[in-house]
Amino acid sequence: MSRLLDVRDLVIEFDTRHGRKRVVDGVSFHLERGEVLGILGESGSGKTMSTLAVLGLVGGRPGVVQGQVLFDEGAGPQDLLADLGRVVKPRGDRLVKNDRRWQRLVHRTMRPLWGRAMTAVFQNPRHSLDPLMTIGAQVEESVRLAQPELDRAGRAGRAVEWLARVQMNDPKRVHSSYAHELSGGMCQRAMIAVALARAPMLLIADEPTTGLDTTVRAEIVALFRELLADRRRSMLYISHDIREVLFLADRIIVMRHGKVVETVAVADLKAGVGERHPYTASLLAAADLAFEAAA
Amino acid sequence: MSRALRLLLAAAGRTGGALVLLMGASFVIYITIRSAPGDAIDAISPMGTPPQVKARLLAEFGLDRDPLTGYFAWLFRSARGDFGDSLVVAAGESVMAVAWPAFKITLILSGLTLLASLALALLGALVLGRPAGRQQLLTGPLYVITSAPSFVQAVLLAQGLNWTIHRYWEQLNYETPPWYPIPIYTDSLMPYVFAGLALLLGDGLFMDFFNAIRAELEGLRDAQFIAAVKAKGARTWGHIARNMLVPLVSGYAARLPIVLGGVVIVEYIFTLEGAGYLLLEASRERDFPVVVGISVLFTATVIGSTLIADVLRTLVDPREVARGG
Amino acid sequence: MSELLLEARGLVKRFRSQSLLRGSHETRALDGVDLQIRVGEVLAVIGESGSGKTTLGKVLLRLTPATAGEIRFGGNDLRALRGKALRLKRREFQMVFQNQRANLHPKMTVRQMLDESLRLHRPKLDAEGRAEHIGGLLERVGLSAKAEQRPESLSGGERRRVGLARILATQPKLIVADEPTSGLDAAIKLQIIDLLRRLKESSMTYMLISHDLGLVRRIADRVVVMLKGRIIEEIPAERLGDPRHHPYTARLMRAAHLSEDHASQGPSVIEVGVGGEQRHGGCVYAADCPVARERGLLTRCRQERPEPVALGPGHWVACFASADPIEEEP
Amino acid sequence: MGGRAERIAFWGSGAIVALVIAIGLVSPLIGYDPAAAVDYEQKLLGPGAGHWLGTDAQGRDVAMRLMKGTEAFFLPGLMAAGIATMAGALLGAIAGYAEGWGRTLVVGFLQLVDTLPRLIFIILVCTILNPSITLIAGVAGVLFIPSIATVIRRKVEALGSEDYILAHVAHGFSTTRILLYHILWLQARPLLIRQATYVFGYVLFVETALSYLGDYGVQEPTPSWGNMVAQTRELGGASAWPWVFPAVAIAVTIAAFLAFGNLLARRDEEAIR
Repeated sequence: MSRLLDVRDLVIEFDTRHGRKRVVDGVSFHLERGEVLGILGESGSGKTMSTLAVLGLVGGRPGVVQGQVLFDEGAGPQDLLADLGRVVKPRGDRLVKNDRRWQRLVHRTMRPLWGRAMTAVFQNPRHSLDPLMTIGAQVEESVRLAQPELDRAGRAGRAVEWLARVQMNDPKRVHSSYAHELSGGMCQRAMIAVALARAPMLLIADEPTTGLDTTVRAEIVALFRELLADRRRSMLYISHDIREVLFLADRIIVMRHGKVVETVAVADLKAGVGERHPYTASLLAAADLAFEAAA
Repeated sequence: MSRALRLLLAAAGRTGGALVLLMGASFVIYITIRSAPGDAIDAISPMGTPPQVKARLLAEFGLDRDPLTGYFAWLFRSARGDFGDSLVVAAGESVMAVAWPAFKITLILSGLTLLASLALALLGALVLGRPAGRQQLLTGPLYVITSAPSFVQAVLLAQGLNWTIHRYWEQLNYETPPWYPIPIYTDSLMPYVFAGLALLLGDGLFMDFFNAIRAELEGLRDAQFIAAVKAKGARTWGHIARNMLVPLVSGYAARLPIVLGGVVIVEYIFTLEGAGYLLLEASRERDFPVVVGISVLFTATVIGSTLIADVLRTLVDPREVARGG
Repeated sequence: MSELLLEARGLVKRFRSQSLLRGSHETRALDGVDLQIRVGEVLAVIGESGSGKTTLGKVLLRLTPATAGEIRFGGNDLRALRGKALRLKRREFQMVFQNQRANLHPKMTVRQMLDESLRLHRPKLDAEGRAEHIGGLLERVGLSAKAEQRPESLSGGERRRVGLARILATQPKLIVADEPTSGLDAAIKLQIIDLLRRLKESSMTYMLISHDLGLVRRIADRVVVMLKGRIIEEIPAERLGDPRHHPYTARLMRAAHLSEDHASQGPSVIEVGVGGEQRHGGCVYAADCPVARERGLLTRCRQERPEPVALGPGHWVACFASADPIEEEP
Repeated sequence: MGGRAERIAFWGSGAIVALVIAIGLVSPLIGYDPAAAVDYEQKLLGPGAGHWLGTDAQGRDVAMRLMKGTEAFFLPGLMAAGIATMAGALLGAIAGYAEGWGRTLVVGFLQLVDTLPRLIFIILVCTILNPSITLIAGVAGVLFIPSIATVIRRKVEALGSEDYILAHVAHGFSTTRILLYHILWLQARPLLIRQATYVFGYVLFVETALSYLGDYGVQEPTPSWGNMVAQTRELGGASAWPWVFPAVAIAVTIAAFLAFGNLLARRDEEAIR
């Protein structure tokens, strides 16, 4: 196995009303090919920001991203943040960036990667879909990018196939529906279809079950598990729910206040190998989970 | 129900609503006429109106009947486009014959001005994006200039225009190209351009439009679904354009009344013989059939533009139909 | 068994929306709910979003008018109360809202907010008495050090505790707590659970609305399960996990502990039915129920409304398949 | 948010607003006889020591007339803003909170008034009734009720569906107290401030516009910024001083009122959040 992603010393700072705030403070983690890495943390722990930085989607807010994000498509690692240092300048005691040039550079680096090499499923599935386009059209957009050789009918057929693969009850009807006509769980399934139709190397799922009902959440998590069964895809799974992460991931990192407090293989954790960080232990306790060392 | 049928029903419902509104608004106008102090007909008709004309007015506006039947009599006449005859401004001619050509000028002038404002605001929002510190300071003076009333702008521009014409344009004669849609009453297009400019720069219209569009655009760029489109590797501009359409059209319709307010005085300053000019002339001469006719036309335009925006929104945005009429 | 505090019979809440395009559309948020709460107990209402559990809480406290049914609170007919009489009665039943911001005024300190409440509900107390009372309240929720702070400098859990203190200021007989721990971080969640537990020990009566089974297990005495506006099961909290659950409850319990067998199931009809019609004739779970399908009960389940079947002390389910125990799937 | 630029704008516009209000309050105390001010020997002077802003074609001091000109819009503007905000807030609250036919009636009324083009309707009213600036301000106030009511209505509806307000109901506060104190005063105050300054600016616009046109506004020799600008017509190109200052005063005052209202509202909103 070779490393697909290697994040080193990632720092993200934002300007807020109360001054500059460091939301991610020197985070490092890596992801092997075919591995599922769970990132566990509560709101404000910086887990979402870290993954958005990998995706180049931190957005145009005033603030800076520093560190290294090494992504290896197969031809050797490429630092996705390498160019960005050029638009960051010190002003006074802090660093500021030229927003527009920053955005341009991010686009130049990320455009060839988005979709094909890495893609994402976000929380709030209802807001992840274009409200004015049918679900089918949005899946077809992905299909067209992945398989440009297909004609109209072929694309529509593939889109329906994908909708069926994410276990929609009536894929044909969903194909011609709009986001507001579907429930949150259905929207999330549609988003997963949109993302997977591009056959990405790395899928980033950012709290995909937050705000969904208990049973629906279980279904979505199970769907992820099934879609990952062949292990050809790597995934970063971000969640605040320790059960989900333990269920899906091979390895988890636990984040708190912008820092990684623990990295542990799920098998070790379940077997009770080694000491747990007190914070991880409290998360386990809150979820009524106890793993004892097998003697 | 099929989507097309639901759309049709929604559009029909909206049109019905607009008609009811128009009726209500015309009722307000009618009641205003009836509330004239003293003997209504003496109070509202110009001095020296002959008794037979007064009698005719009395009948035309149903002032001799109770308010409700009088209103409906007047409404039916108006609905047929018959607002009576002008008393002074174009004595003896029917109001519509005078007002309609003038109204076309006003409509085209304000419509095009607003379109130019929209285009400029959109362009500015696309080019400038998020305002940085220094830019914000620059917008200050621009803000002051553009919040000045359009008539103040017009006065300043008219002074400039006079001066310019004196200096350079006096001998030139402008020829209207045959394809040109605006009826030209003066020899030069310049007054129209200047009037448009005054409207564009005045009444806080541009900055308001610009800020609204910029906020909308920023909101869209930060929207989660745009991030999702990026993440799947597709181009975002198509999605952004589609989602901008509704706010642009609504913004256009919402600002038309502002422009229609400003156009009245600006036309007067540049002596463009549009409906605003006519309105002020008629008002000065107490030629109230003309005043009432033009008021109804303006009101109908406001309601009509809102209706068009509503229907368009229903066509573009599938959530509208779901929300129900 | 202690005396009844609140009793509801045949509660119905309909939302009707009239639209030119879609015709009249009716949703039954509550579809014939019977409920009893006894003094000193904690009743948990569990169910997923859209099951009507929050509506039930609001209807019981007269925050939303019921369409039909009867609510008796300590002997009074609650639905008959109007105006000032109702407002005065309100101090006896309070609601903890899901929203953290609820009840908190951004520009007032914690002390000022509590003072405002006491002024309204305990007009006989003088300034000193109020101050003393506030001290006691803050101590009860563990916020003594934060009396002079404003909401913006409080954490999510502290805000919730201020909300609780404000509610306790009215000395209510019943507290309806709607998802009191949702959106809170694990550590703070434990604090709130601890606080609720301590209040329970001081014999406060609660109705706890939650989808968090962990919370329910820790606090509740009795649990009712809601689905689409109906109560489909009632069970003593210590018997949760009983093999004879209603099929929907079983599914809910399984979902809380993630397992492989959800994968093959596909999305539930409950969820798909968001835009669809609601059926009132039969069992609300019929369309989605694996047990009904397995045992060939579908037609009956679709047409007849199942009556409660007693399965043990304080345990009943409204299900035709419940005569014999339903095996929990491995 | 905006940082330095916003602070400058806030204090700058605030200073202008304060100045206009101060002049509006003080100027009625100063006696001024327009006829006595005429002095043809001093006509069309540029700005100088004796006359800070110069004199007009009749030799009257522009600075003095500019100051007295505030009387033409100050009280009417306050009146219109008062009518519009109070009635707008009340009707908006009703439209947002009430149910049934009361709500339908109020919403219908608001929609109706909203369709009337403001300036055109004011001219219509002036044509038919005996116009006075008080009447004009009153009509302007009424015409602005819907735009305020709509904003308030949205706010009330948004809050009404939130647990926030339900919590107050549950706590035993009366509906009137919740509507007037908790929603209108505490939550919608920034919106009301913004709308009130907007209406004030609009009355300044209408007054100056009508005075400029000369038929229904303030008549010479009583000064108004509008009829001062109207001097362009007689002056031709002779001198710019008599009308440039009032024109700038109109532009700056309106801009200041709008900006100050907006920025004040934004500060208030941020404080509430």
